[in-house]
Amino acid sequence: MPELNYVSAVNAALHRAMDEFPEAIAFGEDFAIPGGVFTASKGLRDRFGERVFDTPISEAAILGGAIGAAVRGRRPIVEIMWVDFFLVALDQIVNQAANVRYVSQGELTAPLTVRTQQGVLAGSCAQHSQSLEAIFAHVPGLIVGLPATPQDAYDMLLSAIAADDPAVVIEHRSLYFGPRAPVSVDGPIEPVGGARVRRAGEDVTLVTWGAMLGAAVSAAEQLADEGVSVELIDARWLAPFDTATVTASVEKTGRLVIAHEANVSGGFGAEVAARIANEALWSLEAPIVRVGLPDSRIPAAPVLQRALVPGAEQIAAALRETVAVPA
Amino acid sequence: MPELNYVSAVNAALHRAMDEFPEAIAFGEDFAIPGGVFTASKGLRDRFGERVFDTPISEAAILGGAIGAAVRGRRPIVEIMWVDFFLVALDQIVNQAANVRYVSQGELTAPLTVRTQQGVLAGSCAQHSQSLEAIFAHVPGLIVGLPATPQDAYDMLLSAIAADDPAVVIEHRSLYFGPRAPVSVDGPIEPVGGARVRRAGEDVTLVTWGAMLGAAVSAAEQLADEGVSVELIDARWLAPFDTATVTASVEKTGRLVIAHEANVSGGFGAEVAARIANEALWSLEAPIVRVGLPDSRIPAAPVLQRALVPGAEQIAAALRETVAVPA
Amino acid sequence: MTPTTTTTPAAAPAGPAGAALAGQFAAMLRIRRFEERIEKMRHAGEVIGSVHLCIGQEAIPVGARAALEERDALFSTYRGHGWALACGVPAEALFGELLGKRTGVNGGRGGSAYFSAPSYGFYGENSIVGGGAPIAAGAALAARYDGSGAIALTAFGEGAMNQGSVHEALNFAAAFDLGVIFVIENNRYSELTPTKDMVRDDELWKRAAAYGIPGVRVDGNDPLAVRDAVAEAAARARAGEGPTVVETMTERLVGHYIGDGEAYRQEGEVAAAREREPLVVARAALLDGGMSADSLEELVTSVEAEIDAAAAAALAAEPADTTTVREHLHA
Amino acid sequence: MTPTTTTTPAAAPAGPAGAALAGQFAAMLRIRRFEERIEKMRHAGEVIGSVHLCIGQEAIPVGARAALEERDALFSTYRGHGWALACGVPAEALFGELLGKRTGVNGGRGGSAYFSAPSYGFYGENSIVGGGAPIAAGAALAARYDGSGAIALTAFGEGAMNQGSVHEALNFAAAFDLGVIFVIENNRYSELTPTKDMVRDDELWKRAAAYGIPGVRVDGNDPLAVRDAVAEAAARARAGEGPTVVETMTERLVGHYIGDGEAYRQEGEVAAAREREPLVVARAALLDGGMSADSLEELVTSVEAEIDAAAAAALAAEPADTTTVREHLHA
Ligand SMILES: Cc1ncc(C[n+]2csc(CCOP(=O)(O)OP(=O)(O)O)c2C)c(N)n1
Ligand SMILES: Cc1ncc(C[n+]2csc(CCOP(=O)(O)OP(=O)(O)O)c2C)c(N)n1
Ligand SMILES: [Mg+2]
Ligand SMILES: [Mg+2]
Repeated sequence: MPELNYVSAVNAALHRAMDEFPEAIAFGEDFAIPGGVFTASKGLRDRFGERVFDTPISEAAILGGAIGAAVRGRRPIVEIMWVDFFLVALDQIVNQAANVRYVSQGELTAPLTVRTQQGVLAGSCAQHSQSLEAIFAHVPGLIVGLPATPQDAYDMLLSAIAADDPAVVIEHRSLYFGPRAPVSVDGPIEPVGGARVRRAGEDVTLVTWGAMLGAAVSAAEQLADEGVSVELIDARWLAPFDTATVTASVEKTGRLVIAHEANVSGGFGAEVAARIANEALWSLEAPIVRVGLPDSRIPAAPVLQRALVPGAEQIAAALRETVAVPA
Repeated sequence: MPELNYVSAVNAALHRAMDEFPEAIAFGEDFAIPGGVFTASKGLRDRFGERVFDTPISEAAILGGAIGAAVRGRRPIVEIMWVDFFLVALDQIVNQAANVRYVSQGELTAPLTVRTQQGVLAGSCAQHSQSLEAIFAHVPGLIVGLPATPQDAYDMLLSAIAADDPAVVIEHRSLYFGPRAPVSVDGPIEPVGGARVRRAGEDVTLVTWGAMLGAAVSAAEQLADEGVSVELIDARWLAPFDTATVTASVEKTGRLVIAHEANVSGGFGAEVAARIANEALWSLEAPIVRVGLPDSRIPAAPVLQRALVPGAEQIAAALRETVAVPA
Repeated sequence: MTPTTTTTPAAAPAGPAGAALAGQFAAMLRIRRFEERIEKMRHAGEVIGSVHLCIGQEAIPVGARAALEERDALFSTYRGHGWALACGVPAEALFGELLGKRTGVNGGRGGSAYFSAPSYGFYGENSIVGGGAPIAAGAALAARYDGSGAIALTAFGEGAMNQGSVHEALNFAAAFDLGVIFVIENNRYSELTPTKDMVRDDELWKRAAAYGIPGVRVDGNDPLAVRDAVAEAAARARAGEGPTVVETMTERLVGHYIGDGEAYRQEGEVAAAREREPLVVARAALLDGGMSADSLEELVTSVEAEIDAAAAAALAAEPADTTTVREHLHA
Repeated sequence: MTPTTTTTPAAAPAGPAGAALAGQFAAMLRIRRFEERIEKMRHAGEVIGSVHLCIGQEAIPVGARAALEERDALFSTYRGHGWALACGVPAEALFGELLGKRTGVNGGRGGSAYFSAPSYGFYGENSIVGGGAPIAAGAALAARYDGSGAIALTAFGEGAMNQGSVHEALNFAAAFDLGVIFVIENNRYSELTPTKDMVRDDELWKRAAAYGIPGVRVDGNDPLAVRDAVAEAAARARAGEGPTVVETMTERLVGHYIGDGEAYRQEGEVAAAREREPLVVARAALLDGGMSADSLEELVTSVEAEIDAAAAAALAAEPADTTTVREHLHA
């Protein structure tokens, strides 16, 4: 098993996808010859030639181009460099791609994958810092995933590409150059969907996804030191969302904390809370607590960002608050 | 008090705003000379001349134009004809308008209002039918309101216009030509925010907004006939959201149903559920139930739409299910 | 692929141009009668929702489609019934779609403004102004890789030229020599607003130069002129020489949508337009060219019979299937 | 408003052009030294996050701002430090912003790529490519109503010309004769990609014709040429004659952002560019024009002293205030 960091795992998945799917094509801004501003697409152009190309700074053309190519038999893999930039062309994924299969009763399909990345990194400005997964997860017809580990960066991207529907895979800049880990690169491509219990526990369920997984692991470890056993679930996919795994866990622990980097209000954490408040209300022994960016715009100065963006500390505090509620 | 239908109330509010705010300007597609495709802006051009004008089919220019005019002292009121069309230019409201005040520490402000309308109307196609309020309500810095009555169409629009921050007021086509009602048109302009208890009740809380209010009223009436007393809350504003009114009601009734036309998953109903599952969990005597469009794209044929779009019947069923849970 | 019509002109004027014109007259008439019937159905409450008719603009789809091949992919706007018919989509399946019938091309899911029929090369309407342009560029991109030799055509109104997505599609296609034809259906109005007031220079074909590609303006009421311009663009596209802008000048004889009060019209505007509309012009040319009034009448009757039959069959069909309404969201 | 600088050239070459050039040299140098210091601060970890320097492009903001007035509104991209300095924003407040200090123009909220300083007419950077163009058109729109006689200027890279919002802004401004100047800073690259490969015709000024407005291409390394072109556009804008496209040809001497490996450069490309960059050219012209080497040195020294002092003051300032981080979300 090769040892890969997150971005190399993305790169390996792209290479494999181009290799295994002859109908795959791949494009985006600075994607081909430069190999991507984060090196995610390095080497693809050399290896796959014209199937990989750079585009103008035209997100509507990139996404629309992917849709048109997809309905005509290609399997496009495109990059929107930052999730914030998606907003100049959201029409193409929401009004166009998501409707293709449904409206045509399956006569047309749009098997395309959009890779993007999001979140706060020290010094990133308000227009390059948002976490917008909730917007995509509110659009029926889309597949939405947020890989948190090198293995998932590899596996989930391949699952998304192999799926015959439009998929948005949201990476996080802060993960790209994280530690290397052994990544299994020759397993079968799994279908999309399915959460992972990253740590089994008994006292409280912690649901998270994407870059917040690292902070969640630290928080769970802190709580373990304090004698609290946290069941940590990495949701991985928001659409389809694996409600069953969360429900089963809450039925066991009776307590639920949800953590994400996105703003709290209207974040997908609300959806998780709402499902549990419907499906597992009687199991709850404490109020459901959400941890996320407080409803604010995002400042650039790192010191200000640290005062806003939640991390292990905030999650640990939420877990403590939750387990402190008497049963 | 004049008797106005919903769209005439919008029109009256626009006239008053142009009158009272000399810095107000108003524009949009087919907005000025034609008076709006739904007559909402009728007569403005004649009365206010060049302060009211038609634009090219350029949503980014409309929204960006509003922002630029706003930071330079105007109070623009613009129309995005359908909420679906917002998606070609969402950047301007999310990445641009919402950041103006925060990033500049209040040195710049963007007192602009975007009127739009949404939802399913018999025969409307998938690209003209979505309910997207949850997207806007997930964007800190925006004011988001959905008036449900002629009085609110008037009052809330004026509140939004008077507010010194970017506001999105989402109307619903199905309400425009509804029944006339007496509308008080000379009251003071209220600040934004605040839910309304449309019907006091004891047994179950029903929270809704926008066009779903009509169905909610019918459902509440049905339930009243069945001996169940429904407290019906029209949220009116999603940002700022009046959590206190909902919490107080649930503390009284112990039961909560939330109804909206938007897709269930990731809809703003999730946010309401999540807040209650945090703030009023111990008051809950039944699982929180959400009623909304099942997660689907939207077909055009009315018979298919009726099979998907929830109405009084679905709400009544949810209320019954909720009150049937033994205390 | 020639425009599909069940009616083969009985006695067209002599020569290939005469035969072509007779065929195109029939194809245009078929669209006209279809649209007129839809208008009736809308007023009768059989068709429900917003409907955008292409009455007066029929020469564009008919002429353009005549210059394409079966393998090509076509993308239109919400004003797309004529484009679908020109592609050969059976009138009955189209009536069915607008009537919300199970037999509709999309089983009633698309409706008047957002249906597709890809087996006829009709990749669909689009109800977002400009939304189809980049998608058509993508279809042309696909042809790069599949060896099909196919090209794509996208039609949109002149008002759409002010939409960002159209600009991006034009540049994208130009930069990469994509085989896509951008047909502007210039009917002078963006809904209820004269487009000339929304641009400085209303010769929109000239914008092609901004992208370094050829642009041309033709009489959009003359199917042969449209056909020839599109044929030239198609040859270029198929030769790998990239996109072309074809601006076709026409007039919409009816409202933007059914129910439009048309307050924006000048006095006498529509009456004047009715004198130069494609069916009037083609009919005169056919008679001038020697086609007998009887043959023409026969042609008309046969088209009308076809449309009548299609409408009747569609009206009699089962309504859309509500039991499967949740299907096909995902693979 | 002339470019603000605390240094008044001691002994500039004779004549108004000579004096102007000396002033502009000083203004450009001030930007250069600012950027160089920022680069050091970034490498030292004092400035954190993505930074886009305008080294090599200084003649554009300096020349353009010289043609505007204090009442005008200016909008730039993330590559905006030079624009802000040209508007007169004090270097200290700008250093402070990039260093995340309380004294920064936005108290550290904007950062390198998204700050504003409206009291200096600098309505802000924009980190969304093309995002500022419609906003600038809106600022020009405001001037319609307020009797200020103000105009607006928006600068963006040549790559932004392929973004839909820029197209919409150009047409919107053209259709309504808005007083806005669209300055293309053409440094030939869209980040890491040569823009010539992303368009068919890389003479982007020609796209102005698509909107029926004047377009011009000038040497973007010559502040006086930029000033003159912008002055002409400004006169037109102020006279109610609408927008102009001014394409300024330049070269970025450094990476797209600090840390860019610049693998896309041709052999010798940057070295050649360094021979014709604005400071080199202006310095030679000043010496040619009779300015003494000593006077020039004095000028340089005084600019450097100003930048040193500003940097030192900014470094010594208090960090951004975390206690107010939730403030100013709403009125
Ligand atoms: C992005 C977007 N904005 C606005 C609309 C509303 N709208 C529908 S048709 C239309 C006018 C289009 O004019 P034109 O492009 O000339 O086409 P025509 O209808 O004349 O064929 C408008 C503004 C839309 N559907 N999509
Ligand atoms: C809408 C959008 N797409 C992509 C980006 C990423 N991006 C930032 S700068 C840039 C290149 C811009 O090139 P150009 O317009 O020539 O300006 P330059 O950086 O050369 O000054 C890109 C693609 C962005 N910020 N916004
Ligand atoms: Mg038109
Ligand atoms: Mg550039």
